[in-house]
Amino acid sequence: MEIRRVAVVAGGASKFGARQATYRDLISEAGKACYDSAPGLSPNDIEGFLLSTVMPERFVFQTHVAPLAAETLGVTPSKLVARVELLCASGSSAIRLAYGFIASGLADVIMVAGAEKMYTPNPAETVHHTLAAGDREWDAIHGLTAPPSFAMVAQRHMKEYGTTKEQLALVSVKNRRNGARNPIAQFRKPITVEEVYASKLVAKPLNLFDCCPITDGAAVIVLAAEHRVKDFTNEPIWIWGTGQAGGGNNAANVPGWAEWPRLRVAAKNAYQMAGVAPEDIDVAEVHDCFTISEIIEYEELGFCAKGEGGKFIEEGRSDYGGQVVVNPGGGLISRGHPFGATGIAQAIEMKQQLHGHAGDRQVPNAEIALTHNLSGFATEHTIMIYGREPK
Amino acid sequence: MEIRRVAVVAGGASKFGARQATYRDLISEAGKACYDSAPGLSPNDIEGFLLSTVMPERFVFQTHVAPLAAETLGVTPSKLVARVELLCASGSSAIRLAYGFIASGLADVIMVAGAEKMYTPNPAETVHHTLAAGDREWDAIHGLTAPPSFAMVAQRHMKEYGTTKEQLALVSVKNRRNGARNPIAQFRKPITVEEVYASKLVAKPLNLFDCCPITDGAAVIVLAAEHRVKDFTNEPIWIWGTGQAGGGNNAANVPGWAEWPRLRVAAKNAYQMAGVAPEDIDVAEVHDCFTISEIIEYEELGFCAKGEGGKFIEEGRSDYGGQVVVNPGGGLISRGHPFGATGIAQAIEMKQQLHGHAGDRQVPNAEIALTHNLSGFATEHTIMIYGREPK
Amino acid sequence: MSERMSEQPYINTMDVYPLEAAEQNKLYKFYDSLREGRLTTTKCTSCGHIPWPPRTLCPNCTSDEFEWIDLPRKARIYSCTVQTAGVPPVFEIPLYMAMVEFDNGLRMLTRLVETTEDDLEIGREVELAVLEVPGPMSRVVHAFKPVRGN
Amino acid sequence: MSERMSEQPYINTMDVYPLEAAEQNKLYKFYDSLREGRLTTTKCTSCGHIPWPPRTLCPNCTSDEFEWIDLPRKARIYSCTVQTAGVPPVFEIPLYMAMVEFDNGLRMLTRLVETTEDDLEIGREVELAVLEVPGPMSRVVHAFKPVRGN
Ligand SMILES: [Zn+2]
Ligand SMILES: [Zn+2]
Repeated sequence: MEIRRVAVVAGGASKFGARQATYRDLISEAGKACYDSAPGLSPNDIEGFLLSTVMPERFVFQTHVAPLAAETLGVTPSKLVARVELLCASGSSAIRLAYGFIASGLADVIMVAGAEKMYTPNPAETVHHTLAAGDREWDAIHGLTAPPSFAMVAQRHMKEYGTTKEQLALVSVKNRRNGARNPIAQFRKPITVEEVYASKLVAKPLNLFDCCPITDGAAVIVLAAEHRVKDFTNEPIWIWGTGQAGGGNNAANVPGWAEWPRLRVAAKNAYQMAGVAPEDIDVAEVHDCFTISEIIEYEELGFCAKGEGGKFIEEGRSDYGGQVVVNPGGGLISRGHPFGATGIAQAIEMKQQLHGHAGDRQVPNAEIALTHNLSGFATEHTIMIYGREPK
Repeated sequence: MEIRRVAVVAGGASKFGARQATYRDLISEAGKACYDSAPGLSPNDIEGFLLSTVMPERFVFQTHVAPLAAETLGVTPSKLVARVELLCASGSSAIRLAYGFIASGLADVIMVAGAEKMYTPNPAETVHHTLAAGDREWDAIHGLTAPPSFAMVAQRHMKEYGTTKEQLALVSVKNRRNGARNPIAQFRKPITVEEVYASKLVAKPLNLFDCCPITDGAAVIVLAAEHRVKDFTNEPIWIWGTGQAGGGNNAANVPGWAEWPRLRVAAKNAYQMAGVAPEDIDVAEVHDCFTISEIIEYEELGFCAKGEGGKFIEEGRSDYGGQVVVNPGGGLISRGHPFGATGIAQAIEMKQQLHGHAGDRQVPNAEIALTHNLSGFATEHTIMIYGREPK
Repeated sequence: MSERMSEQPYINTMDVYPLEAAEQNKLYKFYDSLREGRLTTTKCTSCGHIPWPPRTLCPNCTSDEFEWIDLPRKARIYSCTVQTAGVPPVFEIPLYMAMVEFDNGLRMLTRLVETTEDDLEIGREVELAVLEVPGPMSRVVHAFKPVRGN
Repeated sequence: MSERMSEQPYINTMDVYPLEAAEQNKLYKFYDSLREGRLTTTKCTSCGHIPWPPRTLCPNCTSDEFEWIDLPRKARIYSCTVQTAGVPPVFEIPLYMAMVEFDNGLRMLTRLVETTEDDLEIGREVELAVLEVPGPMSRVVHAFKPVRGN
């Protein structure tokens, strides 16, 4: 069956970081940036509204957040309103659902906002909240949060494939260097491998600079059906393909440790739908929640052979001038990771890259872009493939 | 544009009530009932999975709930996995998003589960959580939860249209009588108008029996594209139309009090898409969170003229033998209202009614059904119209 | 195993009142003004739109520039109720609430204090009251009370 | 205004441990057995599937009938780590965690207790330990500890 073509026609984000701002302040700031990105766009154009967000119920004692965010952004939905959550991949999940809703013909113009306010007065309380992410009854009772989860993944990958601590550190060095050129990034100072080693040990083998930070931030994009695209922009990016696959939430049932088979499924479906191969991707934003993640993602996305992710970063093949520029916006490690906003921020970075608006972090001649967003114990994987031209 | 036809092919719910069960226990119970409802259905058939749920982050200290629920139900999603929230209308919102995703061609078979575990060891803590539903920073600081919100709506409707306290009570009497015949209902004992009056005053003019209870429960359905329907059931119900419209979250900006204009928008869109008029609806499950709500819904859904909702119940026109049987399953007032499960339970009731499986609460010859699910200060309205035959 | 969390004197997760200080909230001036007995909101300097609640983004013209203006101290009840059962544990029964309307048409949900059921009448005139939020931080919350004949 | 919530001795919202009693949890027998020093899970009486964690619905055959079986007391470390910064406030550093694997191939995430960094080795044999959960309810949680030479 023929599917309606859909494009991202506008996008903007708040500054990411430890912000002196409320949840709603962040949404307002990102909304402003989104409206400013497409001068023809007004709140009245928006028919549907999805909000991607994870834990406002705990972080800011607020639920029913989609109507609140729509109201904040001046939007009165007439065709769709809901909040979407898939932990760290909430943003990409919301984009996919909006895409499906437009592709089906049920709406033409949908705004997708993502937001998370993670800093609370007591940092320990924020960390405590993250226990809710794993299987609370069977995993979180042991204290399991993200850093030890991915530390154990790293242990297995190092054992099975000889990945080194230096290779992990190089991911952080690259992404911090890229983020230094991204105005919205939380961290804007390049670092060295030695500084990664010197940063606090969090969970062996991961040091603090192997980990993405806690972040406040919001990001907003607008998707439109093909016949509406020109009303808003001359610089859309088109959804060519998407894939998503899940493997559960309990750590014991994770399908793979050094291998991430569910990422392979999601990638295969996305590539097939887009009619492209891994080597066609010019630029990618992938989910570097921890340095080990990006290395495994090189492999499972097919950018290199299985087990050669460490070598891939070492040889500069994910850097400018390499095979595919990965995380030019700084990734989660440098831009920061406000859970619900990350997938949306990835899309915005791709829109800027495909239209030459990425300033001194511009990837030359980028035409095809991929975003990868994961959640849980690396069990759920969500992929979007965008093209500068309609397909 | 031609839209793919989609049907509900399976559905089952847990017992609703104050349950000696965890969040996951409830989901398991509803999943069992859903699988049992369609003997050809196995977990391996499910490509996509949406979970509708509101506050597991507070009620059970758990987020990333969609993968957890999928895993609990034996489902390994290969095409879609996410959680959907729109407070009390989360269930219908998830059904709509799944519908769009299938209609677009992105997936063929999606399970939509809804769940809420609301009882906590300290009942005051559960009530405290509900402060998160309104605009926390500007409304909840005054103590605003649902009962006083709808009490103020009732005050306006009584003032403007002369609606009486007895008319309110009659809604509860009807729905308790219906729920008494529903095996999953939380309350299974009919009550009288006098008992409504004698129940504790909650927020003038609403007594306890004018309000839906706090409820634990889960419900699960499966949606399938037309070419897959026969693989699962000979008794599908078909989505003929749907509408959703929102009006924000802050109480001050509610578009209407005695009037609910956003419900009118959602209803108009749904009727138009389905090609039916209010008088074509044989049976409906509508959002009777409070008795006043059902009365206003009669009016805004077009079952009667504006202001005549009180008379509509008084004359028995929403009861068996009347114009349209409203809430044969007992509604929220009798079946109970586990936030995320309610919209799904409404769909299940409609499936049973349209295929003659509703036992001694069966509406004779029901062919066209409507569900209405609201959220917030009656600001967001979500409507589904189902037919026994494909349209 | 320790249980430090339950020894915390302040638990943000359980706190219904917002953080009001400049380092937490771009609308901190609302609370600063309220502390001085003034009820304020934002006015868009681009299109003049006056919203409630105050906003950092204009829903009308998407400008993010605004000034603070004072709202009238008096309003009238548009609808009201008293909750006598099932109130959240940080509040007490009877809990009086109203939607009030200002002369300029703006509406606002509010608690009613220094009141009785006799005052609960649509059209009744009420005036601003400022309450202290109990707890470790110095915070305020607005409310209204019936205007009494002097 | 009162602040009763913060005086509550027990706040479920902040409690990472599940409610374990029969009136709260269909899997209460897991905790009853654990209290007796036995680590158990469910076995589907219809298809024989043995899952971890225990379940009230079989993901394999969708049956909801099951019996309880004992798991081995010993397992081997499949992967492990020690967290030395950023642990949640109800836990203490160093926090040792491992994925352990039983002879039957079943895996389980667990805390490691009575251990040091020297024990953190893939393949290391560990055995069941049962910990009390502090707080007002009598609750238990499972953990593992390294098997020491006797
Ligand atoms: Zn303006
Ligand atoms: Zn089985």
